[in-house]
Amino acid sequence: MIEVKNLHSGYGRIPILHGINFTMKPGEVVGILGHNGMGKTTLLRTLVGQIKTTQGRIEFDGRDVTFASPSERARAGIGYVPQGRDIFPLLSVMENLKMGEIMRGGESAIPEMLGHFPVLKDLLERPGRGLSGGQQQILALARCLAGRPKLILLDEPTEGIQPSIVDLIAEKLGELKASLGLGIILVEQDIRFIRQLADRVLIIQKGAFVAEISPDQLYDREVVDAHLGI
Amino acid sequence: QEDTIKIASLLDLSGGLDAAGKPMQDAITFAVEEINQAGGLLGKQISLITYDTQTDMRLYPQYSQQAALKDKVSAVFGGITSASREVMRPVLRRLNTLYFYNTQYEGGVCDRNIFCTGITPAQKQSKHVPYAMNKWGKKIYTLAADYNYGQITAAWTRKYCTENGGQIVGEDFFPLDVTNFGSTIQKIQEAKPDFLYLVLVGGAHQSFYRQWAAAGMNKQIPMASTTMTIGGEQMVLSPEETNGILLCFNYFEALETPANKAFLERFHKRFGADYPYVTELAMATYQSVYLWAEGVKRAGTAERMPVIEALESGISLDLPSGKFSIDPQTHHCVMDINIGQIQDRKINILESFSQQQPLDTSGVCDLKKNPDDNSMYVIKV
Amino acid sequence: MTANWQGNGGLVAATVLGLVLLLALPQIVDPVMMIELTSYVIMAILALSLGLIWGYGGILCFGQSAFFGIGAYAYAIAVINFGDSTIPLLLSIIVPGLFAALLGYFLFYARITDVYFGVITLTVTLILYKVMGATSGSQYVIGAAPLGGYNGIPAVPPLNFPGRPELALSFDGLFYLSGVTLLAVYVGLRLMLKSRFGQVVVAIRENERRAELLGYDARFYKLATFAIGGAIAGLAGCLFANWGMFISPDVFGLAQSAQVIIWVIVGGTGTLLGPIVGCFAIQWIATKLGAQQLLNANLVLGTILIGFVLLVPKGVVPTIGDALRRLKFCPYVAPLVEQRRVP
Amino acid sequence: MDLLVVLSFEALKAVASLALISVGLAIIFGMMRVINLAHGEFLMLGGYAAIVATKAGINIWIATLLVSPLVVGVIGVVIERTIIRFLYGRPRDTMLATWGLSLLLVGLATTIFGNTTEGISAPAGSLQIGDYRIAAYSLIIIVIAIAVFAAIWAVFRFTRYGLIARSTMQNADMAAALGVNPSRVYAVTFGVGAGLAGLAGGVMAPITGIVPTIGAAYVAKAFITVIGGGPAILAGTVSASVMFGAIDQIITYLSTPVIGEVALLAAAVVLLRFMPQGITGRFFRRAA
Amino acid sequence: MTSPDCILETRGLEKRFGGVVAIASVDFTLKQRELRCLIGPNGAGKSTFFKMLTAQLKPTTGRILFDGVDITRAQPHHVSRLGIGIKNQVPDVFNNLTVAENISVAARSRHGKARAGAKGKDVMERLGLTALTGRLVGELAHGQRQWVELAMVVALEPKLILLDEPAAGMTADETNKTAELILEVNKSAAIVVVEHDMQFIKQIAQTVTVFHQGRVLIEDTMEKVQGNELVREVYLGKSEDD
Ligand SMILES: Nc1ncnc2c1ncn2[C@@H]1O[C@H](COP(=O)(O)OP(=O)(O)OP(=O)(O)O)[C@@H](O)[C@H]1O
Ligand SMILES: Nc1ncnc2c1ncn2[C@@H]1O[C@H](COP(=O)(O)OP(=O)(O)OP(=O)(O)O)[C@@H](O)[C@H]1O
Ligand SMILES: [Mg+2]
Ligand SMILES: [Mg+2]
Repeated sequence: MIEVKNLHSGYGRIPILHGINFTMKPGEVVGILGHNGMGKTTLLRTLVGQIKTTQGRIEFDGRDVTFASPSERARAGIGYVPQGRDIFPLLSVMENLKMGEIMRGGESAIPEMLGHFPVLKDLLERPGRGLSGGQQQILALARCLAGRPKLILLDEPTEGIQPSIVDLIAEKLGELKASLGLGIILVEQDIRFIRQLADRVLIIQKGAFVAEISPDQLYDREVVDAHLGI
Repeated sequence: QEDTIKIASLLDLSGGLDAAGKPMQDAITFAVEEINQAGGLLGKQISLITYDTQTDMRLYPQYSQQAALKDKVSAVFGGITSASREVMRPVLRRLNTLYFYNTQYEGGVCDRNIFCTGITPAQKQSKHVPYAMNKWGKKIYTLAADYNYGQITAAWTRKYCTENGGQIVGEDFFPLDVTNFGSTIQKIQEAKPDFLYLVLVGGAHQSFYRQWAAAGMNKQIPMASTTMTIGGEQMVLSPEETNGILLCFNYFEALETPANKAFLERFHKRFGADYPYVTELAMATYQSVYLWAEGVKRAGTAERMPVIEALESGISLDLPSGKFSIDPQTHHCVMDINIGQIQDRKINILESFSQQQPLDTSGVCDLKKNPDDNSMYVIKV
Repeated sequence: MTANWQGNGGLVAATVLGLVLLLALPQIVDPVMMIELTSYVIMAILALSLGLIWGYGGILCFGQSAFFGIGAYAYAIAVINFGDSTIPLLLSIIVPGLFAALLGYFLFYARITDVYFGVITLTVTLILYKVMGATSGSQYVIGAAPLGGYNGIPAVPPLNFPGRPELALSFDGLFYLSGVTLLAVYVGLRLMLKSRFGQVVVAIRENERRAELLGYDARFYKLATFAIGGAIAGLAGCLFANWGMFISPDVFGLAQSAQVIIWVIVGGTGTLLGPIVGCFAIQWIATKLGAQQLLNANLVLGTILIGFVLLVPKGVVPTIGDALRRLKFCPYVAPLVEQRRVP
Repeated sequence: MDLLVVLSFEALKAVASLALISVGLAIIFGMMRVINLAHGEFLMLGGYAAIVATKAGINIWIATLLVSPLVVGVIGVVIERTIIRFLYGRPRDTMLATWGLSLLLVGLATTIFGNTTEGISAPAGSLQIGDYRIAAYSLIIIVIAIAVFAAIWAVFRFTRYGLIARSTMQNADMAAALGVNPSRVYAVTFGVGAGLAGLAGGVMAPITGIVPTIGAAYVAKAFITVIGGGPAILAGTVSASVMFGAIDQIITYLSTPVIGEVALLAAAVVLLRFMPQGITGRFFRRAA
Repeated sequence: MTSPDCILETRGLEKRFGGVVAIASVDFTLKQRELRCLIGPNGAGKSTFFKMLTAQLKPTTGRILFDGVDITRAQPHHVSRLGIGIKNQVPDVFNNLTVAENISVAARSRHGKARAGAKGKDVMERLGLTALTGRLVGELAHGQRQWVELAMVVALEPKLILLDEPAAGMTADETNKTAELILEVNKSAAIVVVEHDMQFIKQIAQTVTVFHQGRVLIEDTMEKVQGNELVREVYLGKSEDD
């Protein structure tokens, strides 16, 4: 579904990613683990096109999207839940959700989303900025899913979310993956969450993948220390 | 040693005042060309150095200094508003450069280094106001621009109005950028004057005439104006908006003198038959160049003091606007005054008064007695 | 590292360079150009004042010319009344400084920020413009000085040696005085910005709430910066009244306010050299354009400004600074050009 | 009594004019956060478009209501594509660029049209109310202002374009990540703002006359109105116009236009001092 | 009424945003040098509570006493000078200043030039920021910015530190490091920590307060809280059992 070859990118003249390579099948969930500042967010932003690729190639659904604009990629089916959520602060929750599916024809997915995340039901008329941190996080996820993407990129989706809802999100994402073949690239620090969802885990260090491990190895102190400890 | 005599013009060719400035620039260009074609002055050609002061206060002193110090001109012509004149005047006086100011203004400048060729209130309103009162009635509503010229002109209007047994039923002052006259028009209707006396200045104030007509008032209350046509406004506004306005100037294109007819013929040959209108200010500028040239001829030099003395010796020329002479006591001019009325963008002359003295200024200023005077008198009306 | 190259070496070098220019220019430049230069120098002081409060303080002031104008009027009115110029000179600093402090108190303590602050300062300036413009009637007189409305106050007496009104400042004298003032203001501000006060001011610009949570009263720091900026602008106004020998409400106009902002942006916000450079450059171009008849001056100046934003987005000084630093070819020149403190 | 009617009518007209000259800026600055110092020049261009079209024999209503907004809207899109689009998120640079643009447009207009005041006479004659006469055109201005605001409100509130535009202005990157093409949204919205400014310029032309420099008279007032209105831009612009326009007219009637204008400005200062986020800012709470 | 070993006390604290009641009457007391964990569902009012304590928001009703001083209507800088430091939920730093400058501004609020310099160095070393000193904070990754903010708060040496989700976005061992840091700083200051990471809470918890719908639901030891049915239902969820 997505194939990334020798990807380089960075901010201005500062290079951050140095040759990222990976491929993903539909319905696969890939976890990405790494220390602060190792380039996880940068990788996701490069994949959605917010940061320009300086070298390498990104193929999505058999199509070269290396130089496609963010909106083209979104319409091709890449969804993104950024770190920091990026809720539209002055739009109501309802309007935020509508924005999620604005570029997609067909039937609205909002009722379904409200079914998945009932907390949002009471907040529909509230402006985005009147939500608490965790509420915003849920909204960001629901908004992304409303667009029915084929692949979603999640940047620390559980940050600031209460434990019971973390479980809920894991459960919902698991269902969607199974039923729709949704692909997920999951940047996450919560190891339990990754383990619940990911099929495999890539470790990133200084802008490149250094290892691939299976989710079960995550509780193996030795493996984790070998790749993540400093 | 120089082979030309230099003069400078400092006029607003851009910015808010350029409607007034551009015709003046054409006039000075034309005057210089004419003199040069006729063989120049003292055997030399005149070269005209033009500065566009851009309606920017800061540029007047700067360009004055430049003209005096760098170009070393023998005379500077220009300045449109009183404000700009008062900025240029001390600079040019200090730098010993002769200055001609060619705009109608409120009177009172008293300085041997400057000659004012514009018409002043005592020359103009003393005739204009009573004429209008005779024609229309005794109740006047004055609308004036809110600066020295407007304020003082309004004061003179008040004087001549009361002297002739009239009554000022309203008086409003407008900054030069006011364009909305809605409330004022209601106020005027409430005051029910016999006519309006307008001292409105600049492009923004033109909208008064439009709004006045749009409210249908142009058919109800007549108007007299001291400033209309100064920037060729009658060519821009529609005839319905300007018909019937009563004017009073030294110069109108309609003057029947031979000198004027010949002038207009030459002028239109140079600037095209469709040149909109030779304005009062343009004519004053044109004539001031001839006065200066006459001074230079008589002095036999273009140096400042000899030229001033020559001009003070009582120069009088027959120019397009009629006989035009310098009053040595005030450095202002004695000239004919004409009353005119706009009809379909043309101005018909209704009455003429010959050789009016600048009585306002001569009441406060005597440069013969006090040659070192250097003041701008605010004349008590 | 930022702290280092703002070090004293650069400052001393800049001072020396400034003094050399000040002494050398009158020798090589013709008198008309000197007069023009003097006006640039005076306006540069005004530009510096906005460079401080906007570039460093982050206070969006659309009405810097208000303080400039108040300074000029204060001087003109006082000197016409007093004859001797010493007290008027002081008044031209104190009155606008106080006015800025009052306005600042009125606004900062109500936590007005951003465009709201900008538009209020602009409005206050326009009020001054309207009010001063409406004083042409003969009843508007302060002591011996008529306010003159739209025409303003002509024939403003020049500065004189304290206590000796007959020893008036010449054109050359005004150039030296303005030059020294500019240099002193520049050096003074650089020193101030290096101090704790300066650091806090910049920190508040970056994140006011965080600065407050660290224990700094942002309102006070902004007020102080604003008042200092106002006083400096007032001083420039006094010099300007001396230069043109007149003062009119135009100093409060929209065009004047906008110009100051343009100078600062062109030179580079977040530097002190920038406003000076921007002011000189734009004024020089405007004067040159006014002296030619070929093309409309506005048209050309507008095109230049637009081209400039698109090509030199950081402003002149930071761009040159970056280039020098990148080339690394003259380590002694680079520190002269301040680094911009805003990305 | 008649006088009162006539005066309230004048006040309404003042409110409507203020709202009209501000509405384009409400979109370009209020929504897009582009500090457009050339707003006044957009109005000026609208005025010239109407005048040129009328003088070319086009019906005056078509000229002011159709030609002006279209011409200026297209110019707006061109300007956005060539200049403004490089400057989003850089308010200082936008200020510089639009100031340059303002000078450029003034220069251009001066070169083309000269500096004399041009005008067209107000259509629609006059109305008699008791002893007083007023221009019927005033009534038309009021109607146009109401129609314009209602239309804009409906578009931004209820249409798909409205939602997309609002979200893009708040966070363009995120909107792009949801599939919106921000650069097209920006261009269209800027064009709409410019077009509305053009419309206002066209509608005001018969009243004020047009000179290349007329923009300066508008721009400060428009900014004061839009900012005084606060974050809910349409409601804000309307309420600020009502407040400022009414104060200006009433005080002008009681004293002079200068004092009226000073009262308007003073009201703006006082308003912003006590409602630091503008009139509608009261109803929004700062973000958590 | 306030006992001398009580550093913070709120009485009947309430905050409404228009119709939304974010905090509905909270009575909260904290002892000198206590370490308190504050948990609760999303939207329970934790951040709002912190913001009122630091004067970023004005309470609708109620009172806040800090160290015996009523700070209900105080200004933020005043509260800070009295000795409360906060790390907000969203990184709240000086983006266009370098890391060193950020910390220096914090340190100099309390100390003279020399001491502030030393203190700043010390804090940066302790928090492992030395490698980043010259970088602009705006260009750092999310987690790095969290550390900078933490460093600023520590450099301020407050008597009470409020940490709103300090471990958000940090890796497991960085979370450990944060926990250690908290325990160390706790030797000289009282601390309130808001977190959703139960692993982390367990590591440091002494007393835990649970907020729910703007009220204190329960205040007890970690075990008791975890065992509480209501807490499990509204907050922890079923799977919280490892
Ligand atoms: N705007 C920027 N300009 C320059 N450098 C940046 C910018 N944003 C991030 N960086 C740098 O890029 C590197 C990678 O950052 P990134 O945000 O991708 O890290 P991350 O792995 O997502 O970290 P975290 O877990 O903290 O979110 C960091 O060293 C950071 O300092
Ligand atoms: N500015 C605001 N306007 C309106 N409602 C607000 C505002 N800020 C917060 N709220 C509401 O107040 C409640 C408490 O919010 P708060 O941010 O304090 O929650 P929290 O406990 O910190 O949640 P989280 O764990 O998700 O960060 C929420 O329901 C939120 O929607
Ligand atoms: Mg990240
Ligand atoms: Mg929170």
